[in-house]
Amino acid sequence: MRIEVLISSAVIIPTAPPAVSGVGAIATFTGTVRGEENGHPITALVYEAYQPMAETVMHRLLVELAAAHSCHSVFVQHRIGVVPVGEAAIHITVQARHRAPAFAVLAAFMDRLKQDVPIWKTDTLPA
Amino acid sequence: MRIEVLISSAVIIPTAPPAVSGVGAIATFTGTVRGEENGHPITALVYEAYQPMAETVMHRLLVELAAAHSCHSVFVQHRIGVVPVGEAAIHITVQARHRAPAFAVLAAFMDRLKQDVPIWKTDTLPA
Amino acid sequence: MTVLYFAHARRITGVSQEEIPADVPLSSGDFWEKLLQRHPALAALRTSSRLARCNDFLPADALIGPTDEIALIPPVSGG
Amino acid sequence: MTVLYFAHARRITGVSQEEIPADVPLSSGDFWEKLLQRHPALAALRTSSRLARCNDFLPADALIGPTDEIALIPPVSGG
Repeated sequence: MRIEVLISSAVIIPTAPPAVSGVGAIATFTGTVRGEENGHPITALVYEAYQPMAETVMHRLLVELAAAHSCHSVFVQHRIGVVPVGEAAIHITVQARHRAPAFAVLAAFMDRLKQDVPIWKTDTLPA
Repeated sequence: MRIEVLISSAVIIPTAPPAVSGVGAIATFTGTVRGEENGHPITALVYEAYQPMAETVMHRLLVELAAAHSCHSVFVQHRIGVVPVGEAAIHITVQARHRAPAFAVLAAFMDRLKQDVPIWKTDTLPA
Repeated sequence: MTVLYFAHARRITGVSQEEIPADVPLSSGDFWEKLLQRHPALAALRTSSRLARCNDFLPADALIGPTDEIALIPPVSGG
Repeated sequence: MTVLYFAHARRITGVSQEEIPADVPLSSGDFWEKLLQRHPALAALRTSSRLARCNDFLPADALIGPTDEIALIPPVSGG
């Protein structure tokens, strides 16, 4: 099992994970900044992280989820700082033997991220 | 709503869909050929499609699913002919406002694909 | 009527399509009887396969006209 | 003890971290009392926020030692 977590202010460039023997399913999720927040047009969101804890919590969570669903690897990138509209705030790639566990890890991770990972949208830049 | 379906013997190169206003979630699934089939090592699978019907059925199915789950777009590529181990047989990208409908369409489409779309693994090339 | 064979069905019949003469519309059951007279080994696929016309699966009660193009769809395995 | 403030909590306190003197271990409740004496406006976050130490959320019954580094974690909104 391979878990990688990266929190950075750099633009997220989704890259295909290295091919792993036995993997038949690759599921990804990209969360992008929409042009409005709470009904108001915006040009960007600003994200802040308690970085060491966010990385640790995500890593622990992914180890738990990947083991429970027998996934081969999970790669997570979360951007912080200013993220302009249309750009990715988060990108996740899950590799598994079959699609059902890959989908399960993706959905469960996103749910838990939004409960337990210390990352915040702290501001919006209005349009 | 934008639906695109492509069945081709060309190598699948996943490309990011064009950014669409209001999209906050992009979910993808890639099904790759594993190095074994029914327990025997292989180097490739061979896929065959009843192409006009497969395209029609996929398109109809996606219109139905995208409408039911309010998704903005779905792009599907399915490769036919010889698909070597590690390469993609199918790639799907769903764009939606939020992640739950994107995940729902992805999972439902794959389930229906494996029931109702006239595409077949017709052969395996042994290792 | 024209019949299209795919995948395992094509391997059984040895052809990807053929003409089957018919003067009157046939029920699915009668259509299958004609197929099995020509290709008895298709019996192995009968319960698992579906018929399609105009890019859609045929309802069980559909009649098949003499000039229809019918595809025999064995269990699919895409993705 | 050192306290770290993030997001809305930092906007309320105006600082990202500060030292709070304590001679003995404190319960979470006592710790919050100390925070609220300094920053009464943090009361708005009290029920929704959690405390963390060593990159993990604190159990409700944990004691906070005089040299601990404690992070105040307001409701998260990543992704």
